[in-house]
Amino acid sequence: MKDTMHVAGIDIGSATSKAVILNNHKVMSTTIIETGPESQGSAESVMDETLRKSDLRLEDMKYIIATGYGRINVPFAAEVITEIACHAKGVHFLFPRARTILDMGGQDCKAIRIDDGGNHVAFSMNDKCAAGTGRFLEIMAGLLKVPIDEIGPLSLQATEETKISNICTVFAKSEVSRYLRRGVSKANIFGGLHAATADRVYGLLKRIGIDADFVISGGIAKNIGVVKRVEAKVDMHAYISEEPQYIGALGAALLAIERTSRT
Amino acid sequence: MDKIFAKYAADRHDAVRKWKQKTGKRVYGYFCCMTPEEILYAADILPVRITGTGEPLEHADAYIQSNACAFARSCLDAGLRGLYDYLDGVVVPNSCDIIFSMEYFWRALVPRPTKPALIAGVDIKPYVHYINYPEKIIGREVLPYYLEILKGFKQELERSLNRSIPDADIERAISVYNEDKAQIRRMYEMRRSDPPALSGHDAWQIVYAGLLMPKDEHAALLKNYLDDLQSDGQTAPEGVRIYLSGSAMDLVNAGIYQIIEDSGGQVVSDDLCVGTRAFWYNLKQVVPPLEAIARRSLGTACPRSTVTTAIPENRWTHIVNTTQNFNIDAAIFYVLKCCDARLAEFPHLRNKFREELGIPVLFLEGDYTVEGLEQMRGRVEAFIEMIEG
Amino acid sequence: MGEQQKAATKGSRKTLEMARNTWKFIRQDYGEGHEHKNAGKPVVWSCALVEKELYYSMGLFPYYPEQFASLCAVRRKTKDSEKEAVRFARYAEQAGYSTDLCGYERVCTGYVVNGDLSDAPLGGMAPPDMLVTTSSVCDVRLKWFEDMAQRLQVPLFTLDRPEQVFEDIMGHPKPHEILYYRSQLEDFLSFTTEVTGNKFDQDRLNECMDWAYKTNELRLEILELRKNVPSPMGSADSFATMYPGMYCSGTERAYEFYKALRDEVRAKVKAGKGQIPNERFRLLWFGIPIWFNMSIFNYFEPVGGVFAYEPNYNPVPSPPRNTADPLTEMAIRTLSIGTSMGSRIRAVLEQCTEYNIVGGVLAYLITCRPYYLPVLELARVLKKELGVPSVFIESDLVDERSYSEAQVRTRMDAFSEMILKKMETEAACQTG
Amino acid sequence: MLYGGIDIGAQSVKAVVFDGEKIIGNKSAVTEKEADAAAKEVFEDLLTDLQYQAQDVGKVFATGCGAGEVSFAVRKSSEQICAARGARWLVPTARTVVDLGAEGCRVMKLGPKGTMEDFANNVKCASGTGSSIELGAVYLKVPVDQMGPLSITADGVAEISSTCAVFAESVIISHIHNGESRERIAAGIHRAVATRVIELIGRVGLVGDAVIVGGAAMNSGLVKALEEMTGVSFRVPENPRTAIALGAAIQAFLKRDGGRNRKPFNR
Ligand SMILES: Nc1ncnc2c1ncn2[C@@H]1O[C@H](COP(=O)(O)OP(=O)(O)O)[C@@H](O)[C@H]1O
Ligand SMILES: Nc1ncnc2c1ncn2[C@@H]1O[C@H](COP(=O)(O)OP(=O)(O)O)[C@@H](O)[C@H]1O
Ligand code: SF4
Ligand code: SF4
Ligand code: SF4
Repeated sequence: MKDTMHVAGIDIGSATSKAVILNNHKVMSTTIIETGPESQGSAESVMDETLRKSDLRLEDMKYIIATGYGRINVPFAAEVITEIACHAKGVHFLFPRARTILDMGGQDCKAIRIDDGGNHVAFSMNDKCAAGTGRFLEIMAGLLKVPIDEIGPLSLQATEETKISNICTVFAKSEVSRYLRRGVSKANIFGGLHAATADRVYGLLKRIGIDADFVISGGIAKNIGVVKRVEAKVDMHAYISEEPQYIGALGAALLAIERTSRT
Repeated sequence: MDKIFAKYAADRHDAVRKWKQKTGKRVYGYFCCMTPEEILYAADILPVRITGTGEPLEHADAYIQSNACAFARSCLDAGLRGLYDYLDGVVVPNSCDIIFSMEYFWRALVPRPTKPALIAGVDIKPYVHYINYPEKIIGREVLPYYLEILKGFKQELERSLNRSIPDADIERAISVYNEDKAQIRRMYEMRRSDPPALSGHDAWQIVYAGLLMPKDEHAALLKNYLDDLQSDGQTAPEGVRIYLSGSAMDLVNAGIYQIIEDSGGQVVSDDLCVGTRAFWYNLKQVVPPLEAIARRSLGTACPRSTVTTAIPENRWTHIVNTTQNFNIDAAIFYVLKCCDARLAEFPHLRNKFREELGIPVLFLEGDYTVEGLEQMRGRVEAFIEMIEG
Repeated sequence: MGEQQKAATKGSRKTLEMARNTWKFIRQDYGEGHEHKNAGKPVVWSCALVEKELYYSMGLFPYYPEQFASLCAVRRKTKDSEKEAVRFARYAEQAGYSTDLCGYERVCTGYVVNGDLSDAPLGGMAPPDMLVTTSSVCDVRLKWFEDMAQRLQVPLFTLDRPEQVFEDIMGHPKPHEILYYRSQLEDFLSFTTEVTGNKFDQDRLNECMDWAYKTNELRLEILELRKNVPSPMGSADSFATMYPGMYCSGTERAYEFYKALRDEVRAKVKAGKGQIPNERFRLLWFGIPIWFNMSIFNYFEPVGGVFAYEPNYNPVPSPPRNTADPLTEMAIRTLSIGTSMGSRIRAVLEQCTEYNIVGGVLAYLITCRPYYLPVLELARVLKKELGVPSVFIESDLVDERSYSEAQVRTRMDAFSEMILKKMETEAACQTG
Repeated sequence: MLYGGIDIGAQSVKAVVFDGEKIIGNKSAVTEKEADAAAKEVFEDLLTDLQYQAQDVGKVFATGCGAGEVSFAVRKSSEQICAARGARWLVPTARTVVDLGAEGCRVMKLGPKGTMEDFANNVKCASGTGSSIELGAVYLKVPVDQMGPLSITADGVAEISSTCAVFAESVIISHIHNGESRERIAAGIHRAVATRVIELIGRVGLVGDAVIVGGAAMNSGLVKALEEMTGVSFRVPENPRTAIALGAAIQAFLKRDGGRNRKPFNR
């Protein structure tokens, strides 16, 4: 094997685009940007930025794998692989004993079971409704004018979780406004919203069966409010990496290494 | 007084456990009003209806798709959670596809408290008893066929209890059941007046409690209650007279009664299995007891039965009679999502209500949650206001 | 999920000559039914599970609304209009039928509600003189036919088929069950005489049952051949060729059709030819096909995956012929099939071993109870007992509005990645 | 004597004053206040505009999602009845009434004499309501009142297949990315909403003269989509947004002596 072998993984999600460059299993650089209206444009900018950070050029990349919901719009990728496989791979690399993964992003939420080789052996996904997704929480954060990274901690201060009875994002929005006007605290409202989200994802997890170790990945993993509530529901500690949003891109890059080492 | 019924229904599991402890007798669960309860009762068994909880599902989601009727899923979940661990047996009649599947789900997944007794691979003390109730209710061989089924059920029960169930005991059970039915019918009669003597919700609660407690006790309590009510001359609030038709009606779904009453309506009669369907048909005492039971269930106006017309004759006659006798102003159909048989017959039934009876109809598709019910409030209010003009 | 593309409606790539011939067969059938009707002879609309020999022996021409609905799932009125299935389903929904009801039901009911029976693909089903259905398998078909009979104002006959709870897919019906079912078969015959004037002729029935028996034998032989590796005939071919067996069983032409099909499959096996040149893994398809997107059956071919087995519409062994009492024979034949969830799940498990299945694609038909009820449990048992993983596809069977192409793709891609990886690891273990 | 009607919507509060024969005045406002306070504010503003005093008004009826909380209303009446009454008053031949608000879509069928015979409304899902259009407007970066004019000039339709109002976002974004014009996308949004509305219309059946009221009736693009897809023309009365409040005022007038009710609303 050569001493340097650069590969890249790129994850075009519905909310954010992420890229990771690896040199033999060592992370060279990472970037995260918001996914713009054009998946292809986002793919190019996130890649450029990541290359720039590690002073490399696209030609230096031995293999690039794209994943995420915009994966087909990455012209420079050699291969596309589903988010499910990439998250499985990425999580396995960071937490070799992980068996159950909850990956929550902007629009989708997936429960994945993996084996001891980091391969997914079962998975379930949310349906065609925005209820209880990352987008749902984002919209609510916007409505209550709380920065997205503060809603989780805030929700933990709830003295009583306000019951959110509407599953529809739009209806929940006005339900929340009504509570707000009635003087219910933002903490309690977020308590309720996070509980509702945790309930929905717990349903997905149950379908595949939950085994230790349990890992949460994707943007929502940064939301302590959801994490704590899901942990309580599954009655297990959830392992979370420092940068949970990169796991899909990392997994893609790891798979890229596998591809190149095979040939 | 009616608090007794409400209390019994609310603490049903405790109440039954206590009863079991006190009497030392067995308790069987069942799913549908087609269950030949009298046979169980004659064998010293307390038959109790299995219902759901309305609480979030804990286990059932892993085995049964969320499309299936939420009531049945909740029942299974309750079973999986051990809420029904006091049952010595479970009776599953073939009342709808989902209930039929409980034969498998309950048998394969719900932890059973009794041990199987295998002889040549056959469990002679089965925990789940399946009753292949015919869907056709008239036809040359329907009665003999069903009699065989009931005989088979009785034999299975005898084998697993290791005792015989003499006809005389079944006849006695039938008369206990008939007395209870007579009292319930009397209660329905008292709802014919305007305003009715008791509210729809109270009446439902009484019928519902009857599915959970020993029938002789229920009949006696009810008799006292109705006597008191008659002498008091109290009435329920006046309201638009509603006919309620729908799927399984347990503690969760029954919230619909309250919503109707809040909106200015009053349920005075119904087409429900926790309602008229359960008691309208008396058992004849002159024919052999199993035949009496068979004839009763074949005569019951149930939506899942068939006789080649969209609405079987007996069922339509029953509907016409009740709507007229009870002076119905309007009908509300509260059908659970994915309750296929009821959903499929609804449009035709609705047209008949409108065209032949001149009764306006409101359709509500329930999801077996309290929030879901709340979301119907606006429509119920609009509907009742529409009738008031 | 995210972006939801329009469902691409494609037919499957069929590998067998005979599969490509079925379309002609169907078209001819629809035409013949109309001729039959125009000649003043009786037409019956029947549920697909009723014994077809009854119709042929009584001079009735049968149409099958379920089959008609699947036809509507692939046809459009004009090039730019929506699918006929969607159009009809809309009519039904507007008449008050819930969107949660079986797509077959909504499509056919909408077609009837629409009023003009000829305003449909292939000129529609010829107007019926009677309707026949069975209580078996699902509640919907009972209510649906009752409802159509009322709307069309034609007589209906229902066969009440007791649901059979067996350990396995086959079992022994009890005497009273046989008597009950046989009595209904008799009643059916007199009902037909009453409606049409046609008389029952036992010899005629025996003749039809002979054909059916022989056809069934052929179909069993084909099933046996399909166990070969590489798979000579996959699920796409099987679904494409089920029409004569499902709907024309009891006729000579159905027999001829399967004879030719058997010969074709046999030749392929002899030549060692599979569905695709390099078969790597074999899949199970559980459920009724998603008729508007049959191309799903080719989805795994680029990575070497073939659908080798599907429990639907497949034959089971028949009891021996009993020419003295064909109705009893028929009752036994029908009642020997287990319809409970336990029976069905067991059967799939056994077949998966025989067909070397390594993965299951379970069509979670969101509106069809007999297929959505067992899927989770089937997946669990497959995994637990055979280590076979599964993936779910959510959709209605004919109403493409319920289908999300993008979502299905993501799932299927992840699934094939999973299987390939598993095979790779297993291969590594064996060599290593 | 004057009668008042208040309609507390999910988005805006509407008030109408009616004298039994004609509309004296109407007002609508988008407010963040609690239902009762908002109703008071709008109603008082309207009276001030009209130079009336509170005591000039007899009964006030309220309708809409916060109707139970309006302290100065003697009763509440359902949105369906009020929309039907209001629309029928504005268009005396109306037989089919569509009320499309921010979160609700209701379709009422009226008899020849104007009595409501049947109704249908959206349940649980906000796709097919005014909010869908608003969300779409955000992604297209146009004010919601421009959505209509924008879509009218479209040379075709960019289809929005997602059923979810929220997820339609990603479809819209991918359309933008694919170079679809904003006009065509706006037309697509209207079509998607109209499809849902037509489903509801289908449930009660489209008869006679069709009228559309509610805030979204001000959206010419939506009305056009409805007309194209049903082949029926929809009448849009003047001030469609306050038609439901008008209905409430008419209810107050009709029930001035208590009405035929068996039981007063107790909530
Ligand atoms: N700092 C944070 N705190 C809490 N939640 C966050 C944070 N950052 C992102 N999120 C959540 O993560 C979601 C986006 O996750 P991501 O994995 O980037 O989505 P996708 O892969 O679909 O693009 C957002 O919708 C938001 O709810
Ligand atoms: N000027 C306008 N032009 C077009 N549409 C509008 C305009 N203003 C509001 N709308 C539409 O009307 C909806 C609000 O309707 P409204 O009847 O006020 O709702 P509600 O009664 O639920 O508060 C909005 O969602 C928007 O789609
Ligand atoms: S309920 Fe709300 S969030 Fe769910 S699909 Fe409908 S609009 Fe979307
Ligand atoms: S409510 Fe309907 S679907 Fe559910 S168990 Fe009862 S009959 Fe079956
Ligand atoms: S519900 Fe399923 S089994 Fe029943 S008719 Fe429809 S497709 Fe067939």
